[in-house]
Amino acid sequence: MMKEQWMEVLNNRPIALDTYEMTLHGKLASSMTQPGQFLHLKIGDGFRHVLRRPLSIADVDQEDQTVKIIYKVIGEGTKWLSQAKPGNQIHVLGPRGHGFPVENVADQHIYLIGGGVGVPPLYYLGKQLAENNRVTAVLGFQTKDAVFYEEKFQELGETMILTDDGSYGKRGLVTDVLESKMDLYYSCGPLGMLHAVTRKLNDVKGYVSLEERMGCGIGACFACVCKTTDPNDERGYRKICKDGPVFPAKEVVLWQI
Amino acid sequence: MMKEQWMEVLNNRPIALDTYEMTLHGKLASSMTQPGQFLHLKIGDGFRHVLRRPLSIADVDQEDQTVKIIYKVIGEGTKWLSQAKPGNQIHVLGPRGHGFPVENVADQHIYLIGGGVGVPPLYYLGKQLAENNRVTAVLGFQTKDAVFYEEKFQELGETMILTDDGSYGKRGLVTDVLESKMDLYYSCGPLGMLHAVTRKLNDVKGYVSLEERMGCGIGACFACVCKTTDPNDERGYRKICKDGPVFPAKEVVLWQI
Amino acid sequence: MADLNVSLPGLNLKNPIMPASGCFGFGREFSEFYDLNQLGAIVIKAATGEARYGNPTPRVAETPSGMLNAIGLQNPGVDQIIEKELPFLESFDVPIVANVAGSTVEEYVEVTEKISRHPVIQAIELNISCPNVKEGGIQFGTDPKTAAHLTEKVKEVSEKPVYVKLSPNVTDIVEMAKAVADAGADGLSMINTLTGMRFDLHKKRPIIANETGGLSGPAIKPIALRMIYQVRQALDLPIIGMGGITSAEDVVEFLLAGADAVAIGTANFLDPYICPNVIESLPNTLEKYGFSSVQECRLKGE
Amino acid sequence: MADLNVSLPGLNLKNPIMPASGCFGFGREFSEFYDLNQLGAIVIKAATGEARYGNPTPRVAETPSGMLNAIGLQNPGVDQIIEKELPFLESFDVPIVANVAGSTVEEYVEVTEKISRHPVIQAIELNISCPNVKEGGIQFGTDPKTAAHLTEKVKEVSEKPVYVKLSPNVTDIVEMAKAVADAGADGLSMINTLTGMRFDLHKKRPIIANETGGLSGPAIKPIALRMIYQVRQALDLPIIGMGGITSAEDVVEFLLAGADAVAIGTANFLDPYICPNVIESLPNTLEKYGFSSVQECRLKGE
Ligand SMILES: Cc1cc2nc3c(=O)[nH]c(=O)nc-3n(C[C@H](O)[C@H](O)[C@H](O)COP(=O)(O)OP(=O)(O)OC[C@H]3O[C@@H](n4cnc5c(N)ncnc54)[C@H](O)[C@@H]3O)c2cc1C
Ligand SMILES: Cc1cc2nc3c(=O)[nH]c(=O)nc-3n(C[C@H](O)[C@H](O)[C@H](O)COP(=O)(O)OP(=O)(O)OC[C@H]3O[C@@H](n4cnc5c(N)ncnc54)[C@H](O)[C@@H]3O)c2cc1C
Ligand SMILES: Cc1cc2nc3c(=O)[nH]c(=O)nc-3n(C[C@H](O)[C@H](O)[C@H](O)COP(=O)(O)O)c2cc1C
Ligand SMILES: Cc1cc2nc3c(=O)[nH]c(=O)nc-3n(C[C@H](O)[C@H](O)[C@H](O)COP(=O)(O)O)c2cc1C
Ligand code: FES
Ligand code: FES
Repeated sequence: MMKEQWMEVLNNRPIALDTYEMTLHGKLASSMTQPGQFLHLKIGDGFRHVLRRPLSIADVDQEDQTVKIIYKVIGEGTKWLSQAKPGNQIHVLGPRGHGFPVENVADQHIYLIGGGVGVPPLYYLGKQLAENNRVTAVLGFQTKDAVFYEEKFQELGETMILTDDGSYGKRGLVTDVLESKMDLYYSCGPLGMLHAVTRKLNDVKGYVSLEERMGCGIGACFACVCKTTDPNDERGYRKICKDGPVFPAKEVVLWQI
Repeated sequence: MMKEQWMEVLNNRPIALDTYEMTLHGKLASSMTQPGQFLHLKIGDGFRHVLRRPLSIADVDQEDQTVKIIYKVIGEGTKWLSQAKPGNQIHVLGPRGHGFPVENVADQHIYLIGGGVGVPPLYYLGKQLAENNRVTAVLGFQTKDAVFYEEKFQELGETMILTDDGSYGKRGLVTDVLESKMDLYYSCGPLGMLHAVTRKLNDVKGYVSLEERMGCGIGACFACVCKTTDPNDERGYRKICKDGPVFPAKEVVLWQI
Repeated sequence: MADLNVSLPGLNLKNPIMPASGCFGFGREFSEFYDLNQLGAIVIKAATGEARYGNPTPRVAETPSGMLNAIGLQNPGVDQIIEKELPFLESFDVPIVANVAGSTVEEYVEVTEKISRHPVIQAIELNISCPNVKEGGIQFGTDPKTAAHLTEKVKEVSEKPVYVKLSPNVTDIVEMAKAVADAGADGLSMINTLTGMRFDLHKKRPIIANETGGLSGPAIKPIALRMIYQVRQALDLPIIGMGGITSAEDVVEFLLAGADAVAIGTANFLDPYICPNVIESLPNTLEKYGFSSVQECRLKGE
Repeated sequence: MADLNVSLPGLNLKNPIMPASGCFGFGREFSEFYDLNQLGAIVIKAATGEARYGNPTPRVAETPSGMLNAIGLQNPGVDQIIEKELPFLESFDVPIVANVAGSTVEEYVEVTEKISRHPVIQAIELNISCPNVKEGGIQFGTDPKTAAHLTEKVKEVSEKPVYVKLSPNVTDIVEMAKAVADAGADGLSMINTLTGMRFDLHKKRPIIANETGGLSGPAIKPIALRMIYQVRQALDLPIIGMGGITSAEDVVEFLLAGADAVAIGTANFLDPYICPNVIESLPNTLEKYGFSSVQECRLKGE
């Protein structure tokens, strides 16, 4: 269950502004069945970069043993990834964490609510949900050039694109279009968005996927904790890398400091 | 005159125990006319390795714009070099320093005295000297498997190989076979060998090439100094990276600390 | 094959490699990667008197060949650790070192008293140096008198040998080492992290919510080696060395500097198998440099 | 284009980038790579009263993302520097900062007196922190009283503003900064190198002949940023920041931490063009993070 492996880059291409889709191949792919889990990737040679980078599983093809990740170039790690060429090997630890619960979810009308690079894990999730449910995707991006995977989501169900600057789709925030009469929602994106979404859909059952800077990525270092909402919770915190990154929306505190 | 450039690896192959010959291609090669100079190579990406590695020019082909270096795998830098593949780019600063004086050297019987990875610069030197002089090479290695370039030196003149353990050629040290009745010698190798050679050939004019751990490699940091023998020398020291690495045998102190 | 055994106060080690405190939790997560019985010892996460939530996040940041952390001693408190974590560790045949922290002398004493009684605990590592918690950490670790007083009080109650873990954020590490040695420390553990900072260029503020954090990883290796060497010249006390170890070569370097055993921290994050990997390659590495045992290598440095 | 001008005591800089002392000699070698007029300023190699040969070799060693050096203040002495090196620097339109070192207060005073008179010298950087020379360096840099006394004496004779270069090898950097500020320092320069060590596994001894050396390069960047930040919170004095800078992003980070200008040392060795490259990319980098000038970025950190 705890696995690490070199995976081979099959493809690595820009799909939007500063955003790349990388296809990795390797046996590890066969364990990547749960949407919302992440891969923990080693950057570069040796120990120049002592921390791995967490990136969500965006899609998996079990037959080909391939997994797709979609990442935005932010700093040194993602820049290094963006320069990888087909044939390069990348050291991967994963799949890590607990993803979106999908078992026994059927005949529901479901929101997939994503913001920016929070969108990728929703795609693999949507593919699984769309089989037995009605799926509506609400995806927010900063600007037109940042939009990706619109058509792929359209294949799964109704898809609304919003941009902050109105350069594509509707102008505004995802919360502008959300309605409460849904059965279930799954959301991934910046903390501010998640916070707004959970408030707006207060009466709807939902799951959110959180981000935090990680040390170990396996639950040993306490770098990635968040607080629980229940003051009587036995521990009072959750580890995002291990207990999460996906939590029931009501379980964790989204707005702190 | 101060140049730096990406050069392309054309070939990188083991030629002896832990010893590789790398062929680099690039415009920089055209400035590499002086034997005994060195290249200053960047190791890896970014600033993980803040110091460049000095490696002697072993051969140059002006027509093809290629240069050869021969290096022994010692630590992280040379290990990284040994893993370079044809097509890889390596950042090179050079040629650096002052090499072996060859101008106006003609009709002399000359020793080329090398030890281990001190042998490489003597090959490019020998090629230039052999045109107008009689050359005798005396090359010492630790053991049979460490020997390289024997045939190439034989093309230049008489060549004696010695090994510490007697597993190839004559057993012993280069000084065991050196004779004083030569006109000139050029030597490169471990400090202990250089010291013994200069003592044994005390009456012969000679040049030695020195090694020292370098900071800048361009004469700015004073990491690589050695003392001069003349107590009245204006400065009292020489910078190996800039004034050297080659010095008249009598100019610098070879045994200190 | 080179002999890896090391015998230190309270610790009979089958090899000199142990994961460092705070980088290995209480062993559970890593036990899913490999058999913990391979380890020389395990240093568990700091224990305090009561449960602590620690600092706000972000708690870590990357730096060149290193990282900053400001976890802030998050732990379930000594009673919960004894009740819930130590039983799990009992199932392994590996000496466990308990890292003890606190905000007051009384807290340190209380925690030591409780945890040193537990049969699975073979030694105490006194964390006088955690620079992240404002209410005392810095004081204990940087003032020789305070450190000595704390050591004395903890020694009075400890049922197991006490290794004092020194902070490198001091002008004179030898003075600190001597102070705790005179106060009765059975050994030293060094070094803890150096205080550092990084800034988030987008947010224009420190990356770490706590502003400063502790620097660890290969970046600090030369500082760790220097401090161990200086202390070794001055004192005979056993030293558990740490700071940036990532390979068997690094271990040899620490032994030459004067360490008797070593701990590996940050490197566990990049490579969860680092400890067994280093243990596996240590015999060959020792032999490559002409040593037939850890002991021989350690003495060579003198 | 973002405004790069910075105005500090004695130093009107067209940009905040200068090569750090000891990593640039007296400029000659680098003048063969690029036009030195591009630089904000140049800090020349330490000058002492008499010529010094320095330490035995090896004098440098590599460490992860850093290096150790123990040059030992090799220099031709202040008189030769004035006679042979400064005339060359006169031909450039760049402020020159003289780094002054010594083994006694008298030596510092003598060197400052001589070199601060030279018209090409715009400021003095008082190197109280070089940890390599046994006969005094460590004292000056780690004891606040001694540092203050030295600063006072040097200020008495200096014809140019004096920047005191602080050593990071101290428990409390703010205490050191305050001491020299009270003694009249016009500015601070920080940080110098951290004392470190590496061992040669083959030779079983320290790589550096002097045993210990000063750690510099990206590895120490988080420590430099932390110290600059702490001093900036406590004092208003101008700070020339340094320690591991290799990019325009790093410069922005140092400005946010509280530095007014920066120096680049070790990075010159790997990339001789690093200073002009950083200067060239600085305007765009500042703009990328929303700043229209160095000044604005610097103030944002407050
Ligand atoms: C569970 C999880 C899933 C994620 N999935 C995706 C994804 O599918 N696509 C995507 O583009 N991004 C994703 N992120 C964010 C991604 O991890 C960061 O953008 C990335 O680590 C930045 O690395 P860098 O080296 O380029 O940036 P740098 O700023 O140079 O990184 C320095 C350090 O900070 C960490 N860091 C910086 N930003 C973040 C962040 N937002 N979250 C966590 N760590 C950060 C890095 O991991 C690294 O340790 C995810 C984050 C988490 C926690
Ligand atoms: C002018 C000159 C010419 C040289 N020519 C050759 C050659 O043609 N072939 C060859 O195999 N070797 C040559 N050397 C030695 C070569 O530079 C070192 O073996 C190499 O730098 C080791 O690097 P590393 O990273 O593998 O070792 P590491 O030990 O990991 O290197 C760490 C640091 O120490 C330095 N270093 C280690 N050993 C030496 C050494 N012997 N001399 C100088 N610096 C050292 C490295 O450059 C680096 O900065 C030459 C050295 C000099 C000074
Ligand atoms: C995330 C993290 C948490 C740590 N927590 C503790 C701790 O609880 N107690 C302690 O004494 N040291 C703690 N340390 C310090 C390490 O035990 C070790 O001394 C230091 O990191 C240097 O070793 P390294 O470079 O191998 O990581 C922690 C280090 C890290 C990186
Ligand atoms: C080889 C070398 C020589 C140095 N010589 C001096 C010196 O003479 N005087 C001084 O004040 N600092 C000296 N320093 C310290 C640098 O000026 C600088 O403070 C330090 O290296 C940190 O910056 P960096 O990480 O950019 O190198 C030297 C540093 C190096 C690497
Ligand atoms: S990253 Fe270490 S516990 Fe989550
Ligand atoms: S290596 Fe810097 S002067 Fe020679």
